[in-house]
Amino acid sequence: MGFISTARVKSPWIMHFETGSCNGCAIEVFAALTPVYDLERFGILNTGNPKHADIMLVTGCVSFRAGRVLRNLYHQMPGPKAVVAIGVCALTGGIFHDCYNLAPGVDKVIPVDVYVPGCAARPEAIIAGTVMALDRLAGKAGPPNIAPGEPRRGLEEGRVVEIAPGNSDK
Amino acid sequence: MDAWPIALAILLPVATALLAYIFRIRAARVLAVVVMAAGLMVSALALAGRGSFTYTPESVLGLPIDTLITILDLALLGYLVWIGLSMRRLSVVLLAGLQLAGLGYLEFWLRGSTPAVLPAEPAMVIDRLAVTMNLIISGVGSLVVLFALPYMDEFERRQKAMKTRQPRFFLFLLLFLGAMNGLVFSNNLLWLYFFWEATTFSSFMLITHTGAREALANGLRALWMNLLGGLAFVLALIFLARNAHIVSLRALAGWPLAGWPGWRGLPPIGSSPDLLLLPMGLLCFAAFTKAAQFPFQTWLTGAMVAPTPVSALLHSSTMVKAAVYLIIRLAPAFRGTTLGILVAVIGGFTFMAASTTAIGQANGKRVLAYSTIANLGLIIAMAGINTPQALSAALLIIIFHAISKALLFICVGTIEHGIRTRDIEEMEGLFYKMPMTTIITVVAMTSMMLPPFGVLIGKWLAIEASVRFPLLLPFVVLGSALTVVFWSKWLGRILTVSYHRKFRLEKLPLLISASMLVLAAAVVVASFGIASVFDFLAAPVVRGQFGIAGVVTPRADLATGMGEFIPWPIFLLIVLVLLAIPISFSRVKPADIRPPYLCGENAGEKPGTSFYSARDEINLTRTGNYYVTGVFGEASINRWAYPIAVGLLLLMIGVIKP
Amino acid sequence: MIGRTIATYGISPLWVTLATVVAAPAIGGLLTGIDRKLTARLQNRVGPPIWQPFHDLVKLWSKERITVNQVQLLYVYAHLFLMIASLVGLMLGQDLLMIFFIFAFSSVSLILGGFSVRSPYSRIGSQREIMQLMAYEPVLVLMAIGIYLATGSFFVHEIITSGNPLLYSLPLVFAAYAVILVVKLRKSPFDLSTAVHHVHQEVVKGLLTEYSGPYLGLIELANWYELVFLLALGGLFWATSLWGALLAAAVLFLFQVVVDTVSARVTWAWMLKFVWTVGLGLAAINIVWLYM
Amino acid sequence: MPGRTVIPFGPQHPVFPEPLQLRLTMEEERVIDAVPALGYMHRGIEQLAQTKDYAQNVFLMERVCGICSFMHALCYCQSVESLLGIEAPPRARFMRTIQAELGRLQSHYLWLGLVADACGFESLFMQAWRNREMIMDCQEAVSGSRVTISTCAIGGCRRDWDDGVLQELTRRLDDVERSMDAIAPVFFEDPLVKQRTVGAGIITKQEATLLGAVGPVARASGIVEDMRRLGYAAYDELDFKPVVETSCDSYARMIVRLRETFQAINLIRQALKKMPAGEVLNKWKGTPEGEAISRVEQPRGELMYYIRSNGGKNPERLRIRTPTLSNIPSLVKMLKGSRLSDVPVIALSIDSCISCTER
Amino acid sequence: MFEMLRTVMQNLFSRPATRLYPKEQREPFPSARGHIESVIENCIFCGLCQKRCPADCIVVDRAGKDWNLDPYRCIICGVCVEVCPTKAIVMSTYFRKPARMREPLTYHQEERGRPPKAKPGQDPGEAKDQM
Amino acid sequence: MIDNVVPVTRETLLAEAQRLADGGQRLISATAIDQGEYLEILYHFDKDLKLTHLKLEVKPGEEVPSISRVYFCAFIPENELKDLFGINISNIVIDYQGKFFLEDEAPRTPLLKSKPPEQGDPREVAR
Ligand code: NFV
Ligand code: SF4
Ligand code: SF4
Ligand code: SF4
Repeated sequence: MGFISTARVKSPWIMHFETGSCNGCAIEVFAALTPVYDLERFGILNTGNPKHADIMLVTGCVSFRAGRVLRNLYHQMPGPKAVVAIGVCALTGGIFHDCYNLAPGVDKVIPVDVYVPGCAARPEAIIAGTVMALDRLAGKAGPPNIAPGEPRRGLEEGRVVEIAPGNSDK
Repeated sequence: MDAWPIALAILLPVATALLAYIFRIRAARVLAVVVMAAGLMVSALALAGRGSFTYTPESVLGLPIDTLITILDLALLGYLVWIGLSMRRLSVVLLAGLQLAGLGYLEFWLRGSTPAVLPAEPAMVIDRLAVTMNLIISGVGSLVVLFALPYMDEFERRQKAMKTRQPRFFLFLLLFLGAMNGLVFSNNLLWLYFFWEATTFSSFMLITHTGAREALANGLRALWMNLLGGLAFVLALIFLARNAHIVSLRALAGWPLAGWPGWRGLPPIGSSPDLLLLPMGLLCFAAFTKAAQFPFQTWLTGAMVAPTPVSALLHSSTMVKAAVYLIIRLAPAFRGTTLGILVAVIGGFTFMAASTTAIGQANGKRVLAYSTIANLGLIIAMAGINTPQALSAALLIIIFHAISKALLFICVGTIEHGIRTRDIEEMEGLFYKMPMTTIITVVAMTSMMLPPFGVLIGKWLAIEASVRFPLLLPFVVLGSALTVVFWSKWLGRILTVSYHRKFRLEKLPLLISASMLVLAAAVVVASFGIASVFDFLAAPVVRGQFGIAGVVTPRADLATGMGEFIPWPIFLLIVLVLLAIPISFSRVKPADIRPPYLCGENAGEKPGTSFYSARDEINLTRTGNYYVTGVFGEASINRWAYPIAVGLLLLMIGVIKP
Repeated sequence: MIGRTIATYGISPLWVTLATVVAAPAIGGLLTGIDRKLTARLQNRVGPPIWQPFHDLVKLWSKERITVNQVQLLYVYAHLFLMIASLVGLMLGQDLLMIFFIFAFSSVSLILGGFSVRSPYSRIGSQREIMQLMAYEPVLVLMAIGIYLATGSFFVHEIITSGNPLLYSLPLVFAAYAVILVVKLRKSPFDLSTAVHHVHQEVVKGLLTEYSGPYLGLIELANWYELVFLLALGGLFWATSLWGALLAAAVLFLFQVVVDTVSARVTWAWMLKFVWTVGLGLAAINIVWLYM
Repeated sequence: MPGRTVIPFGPQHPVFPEPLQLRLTMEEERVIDAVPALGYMHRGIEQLAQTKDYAQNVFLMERVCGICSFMHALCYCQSVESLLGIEAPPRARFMRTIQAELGRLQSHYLWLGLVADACGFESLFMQAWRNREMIMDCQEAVSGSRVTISTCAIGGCRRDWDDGVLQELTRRLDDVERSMDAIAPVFFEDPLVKQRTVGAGIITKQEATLLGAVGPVARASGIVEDMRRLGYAAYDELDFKPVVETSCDSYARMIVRLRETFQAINLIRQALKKMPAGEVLNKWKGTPEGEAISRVEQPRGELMYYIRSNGGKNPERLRIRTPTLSNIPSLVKMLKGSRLSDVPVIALSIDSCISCTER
Repeated sequence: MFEMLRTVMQNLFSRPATRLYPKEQREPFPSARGHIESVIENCIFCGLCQKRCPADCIVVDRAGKDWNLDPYRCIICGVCVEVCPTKAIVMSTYFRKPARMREPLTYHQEERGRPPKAKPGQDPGEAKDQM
Repeated sequence: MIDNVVPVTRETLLAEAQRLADGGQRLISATAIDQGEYLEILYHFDKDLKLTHLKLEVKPGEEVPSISRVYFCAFIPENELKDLFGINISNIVIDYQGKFFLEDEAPRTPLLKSKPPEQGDPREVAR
């Protein structure tokens, strides 16, 4: 690995966004930051600000309102960036996949690099998923996943990121 | 003849004033003012090029000048009494009347058998200090007057004035210039007093220029406060004439000099220097009122209702400087006395209190006013302790403050006309509306608070000078720290550049942009060449008084022996950073510009400024500045500042009791 | 330290400048790493490796440069350059007051950078940073004055060679400096204007919210210079021996790390009150004592 | 004269673990108006529940919220049980109590950490969460899962515990209590924490009733209100007194929760001691009919399930009223007049849980 | 502050609480619900699991002898494990490892006794063997 | 079955609510149940662990007065009912106009079994 990709891999800053579900996974993301799991060992900082983040951890089943926010936040992250969807809610909607206020699945809104299943995903799984997403930062991963179908509406001009493979590699 | 620059400096503005008043044609006025500005600059340069000299004009049109001045003086005071009567303001009537009486007493009772002119004591002394002041008055003053020409047109358009009052405006503005030049040249205290009152008078006329109720009220406040100082001045004159037979500034300042002739040829009487403390204290008191030191600060902040050129010229760069000028003149006499320390403390206290108050102000001009008061306080403080370094600091601040502050006022005036308000809160994103003005304003503000600009170097010198004066030190330290606060707040606000917008250079009248650019250039050049400025203007004054300069300029910088300030590397750095502008502009592609962080809810046409909130409504974000009015508001400051300031003044009066 | 070396051996200022510019970030980065490691250990965690800050910096520099407007970069450069300038000034033994003014300029440019965008959090951060500036600036100036009174000079190189360690005559000023060090480094309890490393802050990242990628990297770099500057300033209190200076700096460093871990954030009003009473008070008492 | 500041506080904001927006209008940093905007986490569980059968709904209800998940299931099961007219066996009732208290314990610990974080006290956050991991281990030991423990079922509990589990639980509880003793004084006494919390977000007793405050918010305002007094599960056989404080501010709310953690340990110990042997699951048949209300005391306060059934396979209407929903009016009230730096502390002091609120 | 000082000092001189995952991995609790796996050879395609699954993530294709599971929708409740009459579904104590793709699993019953086969590209394995 | 159900009409609702408020009752929540022909709204109150319910039956589209002037906290369930059932509740203290939980993309009145009333989408009206 090159000098730069080493640094990228060793210093992935994360941001967490909960898009509306039961919080179980969100709390597990928090737990992963605390002494027992200590994500900072990997150089990970929880920045809480898309402009500083390299990896976005998304939990929850993407309600309509949260989807709007989610896409906006993704747009504000500087590349190279990766997205880790955590919990089955964020993957497919999980038990909520039939609910009326959501278009389940993070990959319907933004490209996703790693899927961490589980309900709730254990902190260990979150760590493993985050580590997996580092490949994207190192430039080694293939194109991220986008769910097929129409892009979601309700996103105004100027905020829409074209969902296309490789977008997050920019 | 030697004296033509002096005559030019005093009479040219007066003549132009009368011309502008009589011939009410705009073109003629513009032409006359431009010619006058050129003339003033020439005369100032001519004077600057010459060494110190003295001059005593004998008579004008066969009338002895002494008499002429007496007559004018009495007329002026009489007019002021009349103003007081017609506006039903008892304080003005009383104060002007008392002065009239005092002056009459001085002129008619105390005058000996025959008025003998004193060949030994010249009426005018032109030394480096006077030259410096003259340069400021004629240089900065002319630029401000030039700026006033287009400004007043716009001003009257805004006011929807039926009939132009510009002739009256320029009459007083230009008369003031003449008076101010006269003031700094005068050595005869009676002359000085006349010019002093003349500036008070024109200040009043200019504050009340619009005739609005607020203007009248504030004008009257300014008038009575200044008249109070004038009364102190007269009392000092009477005391000096009666008890010490001194009527010359130089004599007073140089007292006790053996063999120095007193008033009207009589030897100065009294053997103890303490005797002179009373008149000196009274003169300082007069200076405090004119320099709007706490507790008299309200007249100056109130004077901000006047059109901006007035604020720029009278209420920041020149007229109020007359007060500190007087104190600097007197300083050698009370050096090392308790009076000196008290003067320093009062100045220092004002410096701190005014800087503090400025934090709580949202009105641009009031911020400028408080900053002016603060700087005057610092100058007075420096004059009060009067060491070589302190004097150098005072002089440097006078020079640089005059330029920067005049520039700032001009900028704020232009901004006010551009965006129709002087509220700092409304100046957000100014860069898009008036890029040039904004940049110049930024330069001006930076020059008020940051290195490597002159005012800050002055403050640096002031801190080093006050190290040995523990009573003054806390004020200076706090004041200079607080200065940064209100400037950076304001600066931040006008520098806000919002997301994704194009801008165009604004169109400004030639005279406005010219005066702005010249002053801005002057700020930068003078700060860069601060060593030369110091060597040329300040060092001779200091050396004249102390024999040593106190500050040396070894490497194009200022060194005091305790420390050294090298401005040019900082300039170099700034240039380096400025070079980054084109780079940064070229490297940022439009796609790289993303909306700011609004917790993910950016919305609307301009995603940078609005966000979705409850009901998916689109709301505008805004961020107000912090003024912390509970602590820094005028009311809360005055609660403690007034008692302290009054207490200090009383203390001073207690000290000077003969 | 280095100032003395110049004074005694006459090393060219150019070399000193170069050495400072190169060595300071290395030291500063390492110290930041130690800081983070130590904080983690105090919190019963393993924490990142010590050289983590360098990874962070390289990564930040390699990121896509996105901005909110074109001029942001300007303030970053100004902040960085002026910060370097103040450190170099210190190392060259220049006038302490002048150094402080340049230092203040550097802080002001960061504040202006925060103001320059129409982003509420960044501007609230800037407002708070102004409050911090207001809190520590007088103490810094008083400290310079105290040092002058103790040594008779504002020149750092003369202060170093002036005999007794300053700590003997200025113990309370040293304490006051420790307080404002925490303010200046924006560490808890005074991390008001921006959050230092993963503290959750009500103003998000305050001042730094809108900076990202390379620009943030430059600010980080400036922070390292700043850390070295501030610690060197602390070292000045025992500048008679190199070990003494290092010890003083180390004490300050550990102090701020520990204080950072054991305290909650306070409000800026409280900070102002605290620093102006305790900080200024300590410094003032010490200075009055020097006058007597 | 000071300029107005209008900012969005959230939905993505580092101090909020969940999306919730407060539109704050401030003068300097003094909040003069706060308007909450919700809807980021609304899924529509009430509607989804109408399409799933009674047994499946247990798992759905658990996922109303991952923090207080067990008691959602409990409350739902109780409501269905009362529709069916059955009761859980005694052992199951004690097991339910223990798990409910474990849930309360971890929820309070989570909150204590968050509030420390909101005060800018990072190490305290870390300590609290490190201790919370011990409770999570307890939960995992008894149920096999950390968050959504899925142990409750209509008619009792899904799985019995053997003695190993019980011993493990007793042992771990001691660890938890020991670690708690170490940091409790920090919350109680640390001057800076007090400086941030004392006097912040005052809500008086009268206001609390009218604003519908429940749980620790109400109890911190001196209202003795605790649904556990209803005596569901095994609470009627255990000895406890609701924790009540009277200073009405964020500090009081913090202290209420802190004292409740000790109370929870005590309750678990009592329950472990008194736990009878026997069946844990009552089998049931058929479809319930009618309407029922069940209320339990969640970590954040009173949770109410209203269920109506018309004899079909699925409930006709399931209404979930969660405590945070009731506490948000208090939050709006408290935020007015506070300082920006107190907003996180106050917002957290109601222990807002948006996933519960919006369902 | 001083209360906290004591705690942090204790922390400094004691071992960090961190479990060094992935270097050290804790044995899961015996009752842990990690993920479900099918023992497809036991399946009789009764469809009970599909009917009772609360997350609708099992599709039983009786005709094609396919047992489809969307592991990325499964909430690991264990109901299917409980209801399966032939113990054709087992609960593993290890969590399912993160993946780059999100596709359902199909278990196809070739004939009884043959090992299960997953679709290419998919690894229903455990996190344990990943690191 | 639940006890203590007090039937009210749209006219008496406010007075009843006020009476309960004066009696120190705490509002728990409001529940709506779609009965096809009409909507049943239950307001739940509690005092000392004892529940009281007000039961109101309204036709779709009928205007219901808000009790949020009596109980400020009622604005939350009322906005919720407005969103999910499209009940036309007037004079809510903080009225989210049908955008409390749902935004434009979400379906209208998802919990209403029948067709939504023809009075127009409150969200449209708000815009
Ligand atoms: N306690 C609790 Fe809940 C419930 N029900 C509530 O607001 O946490 Ni998510
Ligand atoms: S995956 Fe499960 S635990 Fe995680 S958020 Fe969704 S429902 Fe909650
Ligand atoms: S319940 Fe068991 S046997 Fe029946 S289909 Fe499912 S896996 Fe096969
Ligand atoms: S574990 Fe639960 S969710 Fe997963 S397949 Fe089985 S029944 Fe469905």
